[in-house]
Amino acid sequence: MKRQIPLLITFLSAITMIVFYFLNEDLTKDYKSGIFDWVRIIGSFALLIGIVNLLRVHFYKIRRGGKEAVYSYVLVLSFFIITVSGLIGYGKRGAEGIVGASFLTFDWMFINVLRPLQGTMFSLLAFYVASAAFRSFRAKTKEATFLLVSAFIVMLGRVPVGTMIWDRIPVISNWIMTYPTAGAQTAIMIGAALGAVSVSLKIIIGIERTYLGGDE
Amino acid sequence: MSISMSISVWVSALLTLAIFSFLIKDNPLYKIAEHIFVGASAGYWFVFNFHNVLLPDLFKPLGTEFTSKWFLLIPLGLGLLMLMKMSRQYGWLARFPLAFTVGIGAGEGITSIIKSDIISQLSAVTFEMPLIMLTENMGKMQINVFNSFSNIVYFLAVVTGLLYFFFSAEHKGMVGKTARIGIWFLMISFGASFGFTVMARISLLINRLQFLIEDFLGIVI
Amino acid sequence: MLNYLKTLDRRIIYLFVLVGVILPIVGGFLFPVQSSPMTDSVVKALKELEPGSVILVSADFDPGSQAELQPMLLALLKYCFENEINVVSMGLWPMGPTLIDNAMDSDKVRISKDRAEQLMLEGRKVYIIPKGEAGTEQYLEERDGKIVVVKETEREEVGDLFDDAIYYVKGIRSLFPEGHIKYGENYLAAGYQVGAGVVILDLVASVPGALKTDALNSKPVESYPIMNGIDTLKDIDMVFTLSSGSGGIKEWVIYGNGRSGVKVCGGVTAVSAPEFLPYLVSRQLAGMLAGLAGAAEFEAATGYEMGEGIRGMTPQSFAHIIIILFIIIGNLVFLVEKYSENK
Amino acid sequence: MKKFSLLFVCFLLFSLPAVTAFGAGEIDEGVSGKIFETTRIPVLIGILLLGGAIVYFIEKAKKGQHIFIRKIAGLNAIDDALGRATEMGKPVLFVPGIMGIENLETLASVSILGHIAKKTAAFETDLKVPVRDALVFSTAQEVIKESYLASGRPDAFNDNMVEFVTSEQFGYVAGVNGYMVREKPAANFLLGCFYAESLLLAETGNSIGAIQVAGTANPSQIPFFITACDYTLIGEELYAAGAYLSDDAKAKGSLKGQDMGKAIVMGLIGFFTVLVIFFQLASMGKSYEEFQKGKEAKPSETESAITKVHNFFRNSLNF
Repeated sequence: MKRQIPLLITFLSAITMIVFYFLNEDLTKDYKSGIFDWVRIIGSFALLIGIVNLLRVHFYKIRRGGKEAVYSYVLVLSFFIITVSGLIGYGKRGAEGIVGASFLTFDWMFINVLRPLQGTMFSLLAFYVASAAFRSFRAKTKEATFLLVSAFIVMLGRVPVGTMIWDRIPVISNWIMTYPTAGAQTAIMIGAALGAVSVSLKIIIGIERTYLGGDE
Repeated sequence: MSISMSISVWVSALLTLAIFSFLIKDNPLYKIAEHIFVGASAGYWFVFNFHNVLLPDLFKPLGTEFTSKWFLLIPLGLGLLMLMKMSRQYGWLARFPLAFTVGIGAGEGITSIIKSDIISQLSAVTFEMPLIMLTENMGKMQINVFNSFSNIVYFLAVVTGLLYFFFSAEHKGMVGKTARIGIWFLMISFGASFGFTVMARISLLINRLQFLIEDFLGIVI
Repeated sequence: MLNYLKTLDRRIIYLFVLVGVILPIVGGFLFPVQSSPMTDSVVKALKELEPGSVILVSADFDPGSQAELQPMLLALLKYCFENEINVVSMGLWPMGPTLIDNAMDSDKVRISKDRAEQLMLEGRKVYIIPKGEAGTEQYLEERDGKIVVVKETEREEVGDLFDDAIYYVKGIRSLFPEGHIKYGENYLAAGYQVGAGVVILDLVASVPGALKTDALNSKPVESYPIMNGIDTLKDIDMVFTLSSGSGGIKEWVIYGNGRSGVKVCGGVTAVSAPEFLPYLVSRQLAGMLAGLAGAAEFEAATGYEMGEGIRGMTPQSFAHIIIILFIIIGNLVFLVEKYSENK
Repeated sequence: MKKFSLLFVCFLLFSLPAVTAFGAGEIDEGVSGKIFETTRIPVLIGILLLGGAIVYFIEKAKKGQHIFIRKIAGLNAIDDALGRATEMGKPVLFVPGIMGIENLETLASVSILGHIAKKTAAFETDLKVPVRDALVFSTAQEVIKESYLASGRPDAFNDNMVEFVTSEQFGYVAGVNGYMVREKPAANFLLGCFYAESLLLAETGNSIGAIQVAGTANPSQIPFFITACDYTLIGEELYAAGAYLSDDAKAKGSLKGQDMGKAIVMGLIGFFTVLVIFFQLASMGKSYEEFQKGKEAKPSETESAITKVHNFFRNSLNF
C-alpha cells in the first residue's frame, strides 16, 4: 500500500503523458496544461515545507544564542519583511511602475536588495573563471593541451583584440565552435539522452524507486 | 565625483560590496549579505508562488467557479498530502503527490528527449551536415572540399564521442583508440565552451562595476 | 620567484581582473566591433520581415543575466520600432516582463548629442550627465528658445550642448515621436506566462487562447488590433527569445519551431551558446546572438553605436588579455619546472 | 517488475486505439480531424526500440547472465573522497543540482545520494545536503533515512542533514558557499543538473581544498567542473553512476541496454550517412534550383529511387 500505490501513480501519470504526446494537440492541450498546473500546485505546497524547515533551523539558532544568532535574526527579519509586504502590497504599483517603489515594499526589495545580490553573486564568476583558467589550463598531457589551445583561440576570437592580432582568429574560433565543438556536444547530448531515457523508463516500470525512500 | 544620495542606491551598493568582500575571505559583512539574500529570496519566491500559482490556479477558481472547476480538489488534496511530510506518522502519504510529479516528469521527458536530443540530432548529423557537401559553382553543384572536410570533422567528433560513452566495452584496442580520439574532441569542445563563456562572466562584472562607479560613486566617464 | 608564481594566491589574480575591468571603464575608449556569421544570421532573418509583421519577443531571463541580454533587448526593440515591426512581448520567466517594461520605459538609452537635440525639440524628455557631475538627475528643457539643464531645484543655461556629456532618454519609447508606438497596435505586453514548455504548446494551438489577457489593461488580447489575423503561432512572423536557462530558447526550438515551424531567433548568454549550436546547424534556430559580443555585433549591424554592448567590449578585451596572460604565465612556470626537473 | 514492463508495452499498443475511440466523439468542427500525430511515429519507434533494448537486457541480467561493465574513473573517486573525509573527521557535502525532482538528472543524482549515505552511515561521517527545490528536500530526506536504516544506523540519522536553503538560484549559491568556507567539508559531491552556479560552487570547493566529484549532463557546465573538480562524470556517466554503484544486476542490464541504444543510433547514423552520400553524388552537376527541388520533392514528383528514399527519411526525421 505505501509502496505499490505510489508506483502505480507514477506509472499511470507517465503513461498518460506518453499517450498524450501521440495524440492531436488540439485534443490534449487543455488536459496537458491542466496537469502541469497540478504539478506547480503541488510544488507550491512543497515550498511551504521547505520554508518551515528553513525557519525552524534559524529559530533554533536564535534560541541557542551566541554570536552567530545575529545572522539568523537578519535572515528571519528579511524573510518576514518581504513576505508581509508582498502579501499586502503585491502588484500594487504607482504611476512610475516598479521603479518608483517606496522603501521596504516588495518591489523595492526586489530591485534594490535581490537584484544587486543576484547580479553580484553571478559576477563573482568573472574572478573564478580567471583563477580556474590559470590553475588548470596547463599543457601537462595531450588532453590538457587540446583543452588549453581551443580555449585560448576561442577566448581571443570573441573580442576585437583577437582580430587585431590576426584577422583569421575569429574565423578559426568560429570553425572550432561550429564543427568539432558542436560535434562533441551532439555526442554528449545523444549519450545523455539515452541515459535519461533509461532512467525515465526504469522509473515508469518501477525498477528505479530510490526517490520513494524507505520500504515500510 | 558626486556620491549618490539615494538610499536605494546605497543599499544596493553596500550589498554589492559585501558580496565582493567574499573574494578576500569570509567575513561578517558577507555573512550578513548572505543571510539577507537567503531570507529575502525565500520570502520572495514564497509570495511569488502564492500570487502566481496558488491564487490564480487553485484558490480563485475553486472559490468562484466551483461547479466547473471542482476537479481542482484533486491537486489541492495532493498538495495537502504533501504537507503530511511534516508529520512523522503520516509522512509516507507525501509519496502520492511525489509519485505523481515524478511520473509526469518521466513521461514528458522520455518523448521530448527522444525527439529533440536523439531524432533531431540524428537528422542534423546525417542530413544537414552531409560528408560530401555540394555548393554551386558556375551553375553546377560541385563538391566543396573545405565544407566537406569540416563536416567530416563534425561527423568524427560525434561518432568517436559516442564511442567514448560505451560502458560495456573495455577501452582497449580499436575501441580504446577511437574512444581516445573521442576524448580529444570532448576536450576541444570543453576548452572552446570555457573560452566562449569567459566573456559572459566578464560582462556581468562590467555591469556591476559600472553600477558602482557611475550610479554609486557618480564618476562620469 | 618560480615558487611564488606556482603557488600564486588566487586573490592576486582577482585583483588583476578587477583593475583590468575598471581601468577601461574609467578610461572610456572603444574597440571597433566586427560582425560574426552567427549575428549575421539574426540580422538577415530580421531584415526579411516586412513592415507590419508581428514579432513575439519573449523575455526568458532574470536580472542575473541582464548584463548580457538587456543590451540585446534594447537593440532589438529599437530595430523593430524603427522598421515598423509590431511587437508582442511576454516572458516565460517571472521577472522577464518587468525587464521588458524597463527596456520600454526606464532603462537608460544612450544617444548622441545631435540626437539629443533633435529629440528634445520633438518634446521628449532628454537627460544629461555633464562631465564630472553624476548623482542627481538632470534633464534638458527648452525655455524661451534656449536649452537649459534642469536640476531638481536650480536651472542653468547651456546654450550649446556639451560635447563631452552623456545624453540619454529613459526607455526605447522615448526615442520615437509621441504616438509612434501605439499600445495595442504596434506594441502589446502579454506579461508573464507560467509553465514554460506548456505555454509554448498552448501558443502553437492558439495565441489568444494561450496569452489570454494583456498585462496593462487585463483585456483579452484578441481585442487589440495587433492580433488581427493571428490565430496560431504559425501566424507570428518571428519569435525572438532572450534566454538564460531552462524555460527558454530550447523550449522555443523544440515546441515552437518543432511543432509549428515558426521562425525562432534568440539571444542567449555566452555560457549557454555552445549548447544551442546544434540547433543552428539543424536550422531549427534561424539565428542566435551570443553574449555581450553578440549584443555588440547586433548593435553595430543595426546602427546603434551608443549601445551598452559596444561600450562593454573594451573592458571585455582587457579582461580576456589578462586571463590569457595568466594562462601563459602558468604554462611558462610549468615548462620551466619540467625543464629543471629533467636536468 | 515483469508485470509492469508487460503492462507498459501492452498499454502503449492498446491504449492508442482506445483513446482514439474515446476522443473521436469529441472532435468539433474547428479541430483538424486527425486524432494521432502520425508524424510523431518515429518517436514511438524510438521508445519501443530503445525501451525494448533496455528492458531486454534487464530481463537477461535478472536471469543471472553476467554483464561486463568497464570502470568509470569518477566513481572510484567517490569512495576515496568518502574515505578521506572520514580520516579527517570532516563532513561530506552533497549538492543534488538546482532543478526539481521531476528532472531526470536530479533523479539520477538522488539515487547516487542513496549509495553515498549508506557509506557515510557506515563510516559515521557527517553528511550535509543543502537543496533548492522543496520536493527534492523531502525526497532527499527519505532517501538518506532509508540508507541509514539499511546500514543499521538509524540512530545516526537526523533531520538536519538535508537543509532547504532557498528557491533562488544565487541565494542558494550564497548559502552553500558560506557553508563550505565555514565548515570546510573534506569531500564535495556536485551531482545533478547545474547551470551558472557550477563554477561558483566548484571553485569555492577547490579553494577550501576539498576533494570534489562532479557530474552533470548539461554540456555547457561540464567544462567548469573539469577545470575545478578532481573528477567529473560527463553526460551519460552521471546516469550510469547510479546503476554502477548499486550491485544490482538489473541496473547493469539497463546500462548494457543503453549501449545497445547507442549502437542503434550509430547504426542509423552510418546508414543515413551512406544514403546521403549517394544522394549528393547523384545530385552533382545539377543547378542549385534543381538540387533544392530534388530535396523537397514528394515521392510522386521524382523518378529517382535514391531521391525517394532520401526524402522519405529526411522528412520523417524533421517533424
